[in-house]
Amino acid sequence: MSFVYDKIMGGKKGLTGLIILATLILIIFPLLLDSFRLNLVGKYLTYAFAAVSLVLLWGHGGILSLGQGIFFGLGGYAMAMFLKLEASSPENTTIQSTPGIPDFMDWNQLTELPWFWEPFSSLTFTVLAVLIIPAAFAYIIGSAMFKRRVGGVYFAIITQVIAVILTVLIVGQQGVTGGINGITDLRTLHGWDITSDSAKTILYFINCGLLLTVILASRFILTSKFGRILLAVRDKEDRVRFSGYDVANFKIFIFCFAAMISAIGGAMFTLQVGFMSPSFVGIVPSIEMVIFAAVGGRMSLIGAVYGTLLINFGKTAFSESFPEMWLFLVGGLFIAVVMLFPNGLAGLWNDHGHHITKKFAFIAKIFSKSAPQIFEKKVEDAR
Amino acid sequence: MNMQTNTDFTLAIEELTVSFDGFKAVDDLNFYLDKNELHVIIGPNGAGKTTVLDLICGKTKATSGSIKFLNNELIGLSEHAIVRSGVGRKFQTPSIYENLTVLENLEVSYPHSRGVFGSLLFKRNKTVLDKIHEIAHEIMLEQMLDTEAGLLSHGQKQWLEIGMLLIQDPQLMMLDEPVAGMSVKEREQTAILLNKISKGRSVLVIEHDMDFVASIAHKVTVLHQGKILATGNMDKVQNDPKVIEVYLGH
Amino acid sequence: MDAYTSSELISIFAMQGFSGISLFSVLLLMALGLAIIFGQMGVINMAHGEFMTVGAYTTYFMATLTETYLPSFMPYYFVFAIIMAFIVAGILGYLVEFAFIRHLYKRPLDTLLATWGLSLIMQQSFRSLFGAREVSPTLPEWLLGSYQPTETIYIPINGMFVLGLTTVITIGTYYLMFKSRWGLRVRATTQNRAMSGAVGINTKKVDRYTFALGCGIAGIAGAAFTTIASTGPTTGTLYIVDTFMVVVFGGAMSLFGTIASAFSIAQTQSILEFFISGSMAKVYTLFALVLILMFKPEGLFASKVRR
Amino acid sequence: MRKTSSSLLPNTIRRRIAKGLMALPAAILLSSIGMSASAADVNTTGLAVTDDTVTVGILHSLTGTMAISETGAQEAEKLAISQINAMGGILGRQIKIIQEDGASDWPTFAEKGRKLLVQDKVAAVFGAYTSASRKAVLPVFEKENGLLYYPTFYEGLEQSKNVIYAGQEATQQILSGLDWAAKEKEAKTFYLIGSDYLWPRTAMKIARKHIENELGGTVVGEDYKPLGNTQFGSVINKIRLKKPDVIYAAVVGGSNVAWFKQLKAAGITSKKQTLMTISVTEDDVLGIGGENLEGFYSVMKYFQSQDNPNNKAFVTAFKEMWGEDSVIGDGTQAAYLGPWLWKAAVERAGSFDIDKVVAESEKGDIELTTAPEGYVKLHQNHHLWSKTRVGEWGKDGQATVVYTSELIEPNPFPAGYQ
Repeated sequence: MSFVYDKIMGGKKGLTGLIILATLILIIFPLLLDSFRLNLVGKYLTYAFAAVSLVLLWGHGGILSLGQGIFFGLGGYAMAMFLKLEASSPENTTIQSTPGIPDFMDWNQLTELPWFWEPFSSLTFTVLAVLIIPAAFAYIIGSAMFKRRVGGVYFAIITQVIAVILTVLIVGQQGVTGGINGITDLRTLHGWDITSDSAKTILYFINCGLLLTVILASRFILTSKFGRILLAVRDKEDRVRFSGYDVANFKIFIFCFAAMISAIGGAMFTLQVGFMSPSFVGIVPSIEMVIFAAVGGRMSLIGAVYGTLLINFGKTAFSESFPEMWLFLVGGLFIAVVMLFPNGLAGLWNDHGHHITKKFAFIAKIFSKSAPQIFEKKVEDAR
Repeated sequence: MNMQTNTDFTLAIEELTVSFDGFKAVDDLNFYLDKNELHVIIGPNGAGKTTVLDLICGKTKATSGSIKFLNNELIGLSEHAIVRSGVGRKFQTPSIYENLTVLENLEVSYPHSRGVFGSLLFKRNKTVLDKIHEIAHEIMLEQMLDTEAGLLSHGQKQWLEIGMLLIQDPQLMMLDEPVAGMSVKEREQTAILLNKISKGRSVLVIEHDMDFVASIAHKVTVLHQGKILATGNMDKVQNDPKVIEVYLGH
Repeated sequence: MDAYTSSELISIFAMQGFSGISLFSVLLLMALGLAIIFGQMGVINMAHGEFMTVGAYTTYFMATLTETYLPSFMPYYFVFAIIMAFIVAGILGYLVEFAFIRHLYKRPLDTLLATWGLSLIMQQSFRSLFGAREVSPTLPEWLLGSYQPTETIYIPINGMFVLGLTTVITIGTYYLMFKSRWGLRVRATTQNRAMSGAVGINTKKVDRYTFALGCGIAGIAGAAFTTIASTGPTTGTLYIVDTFMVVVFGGAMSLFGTIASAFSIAQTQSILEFFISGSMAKVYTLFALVLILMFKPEGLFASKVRR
Repeated sequence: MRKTSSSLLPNTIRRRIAKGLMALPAAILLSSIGMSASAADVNTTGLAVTDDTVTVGILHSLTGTMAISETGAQEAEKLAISQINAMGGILGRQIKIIQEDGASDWPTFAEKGRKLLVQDKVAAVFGAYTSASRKAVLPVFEKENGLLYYPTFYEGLEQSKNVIYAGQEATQQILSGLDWAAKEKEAKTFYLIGSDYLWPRTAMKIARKHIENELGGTVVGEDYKPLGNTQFGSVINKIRLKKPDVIYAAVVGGSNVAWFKQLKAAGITSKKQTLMTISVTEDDVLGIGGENLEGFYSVMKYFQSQDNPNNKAFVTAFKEMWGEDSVIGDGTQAAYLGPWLWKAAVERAGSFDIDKVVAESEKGDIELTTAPEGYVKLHQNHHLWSKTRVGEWGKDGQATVVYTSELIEPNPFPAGYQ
């Protein structure tokens, strides 16, 4: 028991944080929010998987991946392919020249299902694919890079290029991928209508459950000796290597694990939102995921969830109240996080009260000087 | 391994050469290290001292030549394999994990569960803790086990790194400038420590501080421009005219 | 398939060769500024594309101004627009360095996040100032059309112009960074900040001017690109990945590497585009780059460093 | 809403009259104009309708790459709504707008679309532009039973109960233009080039079938460039090698600018080469520059230069509201039709209920005689009957209409072209 308590829950402090988060997402949100807003939160929480993966990878392992969107996308696409096949039964697609295949294939004059789509008619295969394909892809990238000691900025940029390649590939091969439109109009899972309010609520709770499980699993990794080696690799890679460790294997493992987590998020995204598109694979979402982790505090698993929620709530709120201004605010927030709160929300939480007030007073001063009308509201909100 | 003739040496380096874009940092080097020998390499800056250590532990790839450790060829092995075969190395600037405690530093260096899954399932049991305490005692840090390593003094960091090697019980220990930045008292303590740990293993040290060298060295080798200038005991080397010229001529 | 005369084929060959060279000069011009900022200073400037856009909008602004107040000056304004683009983007870079880059030299990955935020702000500023629509400066007549050395060969003048400009800027950068006293200071500062400070180099000033120079060159690139492409608030995002690719592929520290890398990427892509239809040319090019980078992570032309 | 204040006076008067009429028996009112029926009567499904307002949504990209194209559309929609309000609104109710930013991001479109329907309960949404954004919001509108007026020409192959398509589907736009080229320009060989996504690929598929099966011509090359691509050197050389009679282009966005600038620089001008595009409107010309387009042809259902009273009034009103420099493209005009089509259907249904409005729209006889493009009629299949025009671009960024087709029946699922 004490093993579980110390290692996974993270002791008293970790447990408190976890309980607060669980209360917030499992009780408070469902009670306070209507089904539309709850579904939105559910969507945001799928990004939190990627943010958590970046805490492991970047915060603790020092490996900045600008390609988590790749894995989020792979997971999401695997799930979308399954759902699309179900939605494309011959009865539903009588209007097409080739009934029984996804609509976009028909538009692109395909007359039969490509071979790699076939296995996705099985849910078991799909669930395995969501977990294994991204991890396997990460393994290939990881072995090629880490065995050759590609790291730091180079790794970041190469992952970014891979994200671009994948996007161009998906967009360019629209006959089999749905192109830039993505795979849309997904409605049922084994006959269960995933667009209904009740289904969305159930999916929300499944999503929360998975997220909490992922956090616990990540905790387990971070509190094990593996976690300390990860930190050690981040700070003094050579020392670890000359302590007899094959450093590359550790990096590959955490990269694969992070890929798998992100992919779960992607699959849950598809289920809750009802479609998947290449706009989740490219650079922009990948960098945004890093920002979520940074805002939460790059070392804190739970912080990553709050960071994701904060940015996305902010994005939605700003874009509803000042649709033409939200880029200013979001951009300003990124800079502020890097400049003023490098440890993110988690850092603020750990700091002393007077320290926080001082920092807020400082921002308030800057903001009120530069753009009074727009920023005042934000400062109030932040308080 | 008994097929070879030079079985007596812990380390046998023969005809070792490495060049960087044509510049030969180590040039046709032959060097032997006995069991239980504490050997110090000295030499002016750029002599290739650190490069020799880099070559032995696999950090730099040799252009040609052979490095045999207990009669096993090291060239071509990966770094972690070399370490696992029994070679430990301390870096010039103390290389410890500043965000981990002293205990965690030693634990990470503990030579078990070095695989990914082993480390995930590793448990800090009594055997591990006993060994950590034993080593911590030896390096005079037993009172500081729960201190974050970043808060240690410079000398203590050097000791900690030595401790991190000791816990692996290597047959060959290589120490790059172990007393740099230490107070006089710390130097004395380190000398005692080194004399103690050289029992039962071979130790290769790079050092500039001649008094310190004199207090520990069984044998001294002077390296100059990638070649051995002189080798032997301290007195012999100090009085070698070539050595004097290199040191004073610069 | 129709039959072609050999002279026609030669013409196509020549023009295809030029379009490769033209792409090369575009990539190089984009990458030069970043090669200084990222290669020399280590700042991952994700807003580099937006600094190009600043140059493009400056050109547009100058064109509109000239058209309205000094129509007779139209044939010459473009040269001044390029200079203005350099100055405006440079000053902006100077301010940005002062405002926050200087606090982040020790955290290179954080510069990525901060400059990403900056790029969002800049994009929205363009939109607020110039509107969401794409704009196009009226170009002087002499920049339009093509040069016809033979009956069947057409060489675009704007392509030659960009090529010429790139050559000038590259040589200028080379002299500034590697032959001038100032370049020596820059390189000294980036290699050893503390030591450079100790020998009396004002490292803060060097940093600020280097960053401003990189941004200024980006501004020139932006001005030049108004001749071949469009200018809109999000134009910069189109360029940023390609730009980083060129710099990284060439080996971040090497100017020669940047040139060689731009050349090989441009030729590969240009030739592939001729033979392969669709977006796959881009996929193959990028894929080849990633493969090569995996085998040579330090880039094509980084010199071996004794470690 | 900047310039709606001028409409305030007649509105208040009208409302006063309406209030006075309230005293009369309801039956008389309903049979007369049905204007001031209580909210419960005209809205049985819980939409955001009060006794004197009705709320609609506008959902376009204000930010991101698509903001360029969607600006005009949302301006036109606001213009139409302000004009309708000035005329007394719909069923006696002033139209209130909730505007959301799709941010050129398809999932955001879906999110905001859902917000407009579920939270704001808007009676209609005017919005979406790219195929991808429409595909993203479509399931939401079908699920929540919303009503979307989609303002631009698109690839066809779609017909949803919950969408009214105010732009042309692909065959309407493409076929008669190709016929014209074959007849007037005696074109036999065509080179197809487009941006790499669904609309250009579908359009080219239709064009190829028509060229090969109906016109007896050949397609000598087909190329797709990634969205945002700015390098056309190699493609231009390929075109030179193939010597097509007509270059048929559907390049979009920023790429379009690079494409025409580089064509001009390569010496391919209208003097030597016929080029026909289905993706250049007056909006795009601002970025491309008239001098790079001069003499090339666009195939659209609307050009700003069209000479008829409807269009003159429209252009004047648009410029008055959005500035003298405004230009109006095909999509902008189609967007302008949306609120009017909705108004007609709502008034005939006497209700804002989506099902009733759709039912009226599906009768196939709603017509707009005041449409700037001339005359349009809503077909049972949710698309518009419209004419297709070929415009020749001039240096000033305006096109001269050189050909106008007959009224063409919309056919989103064209047999033989799939």
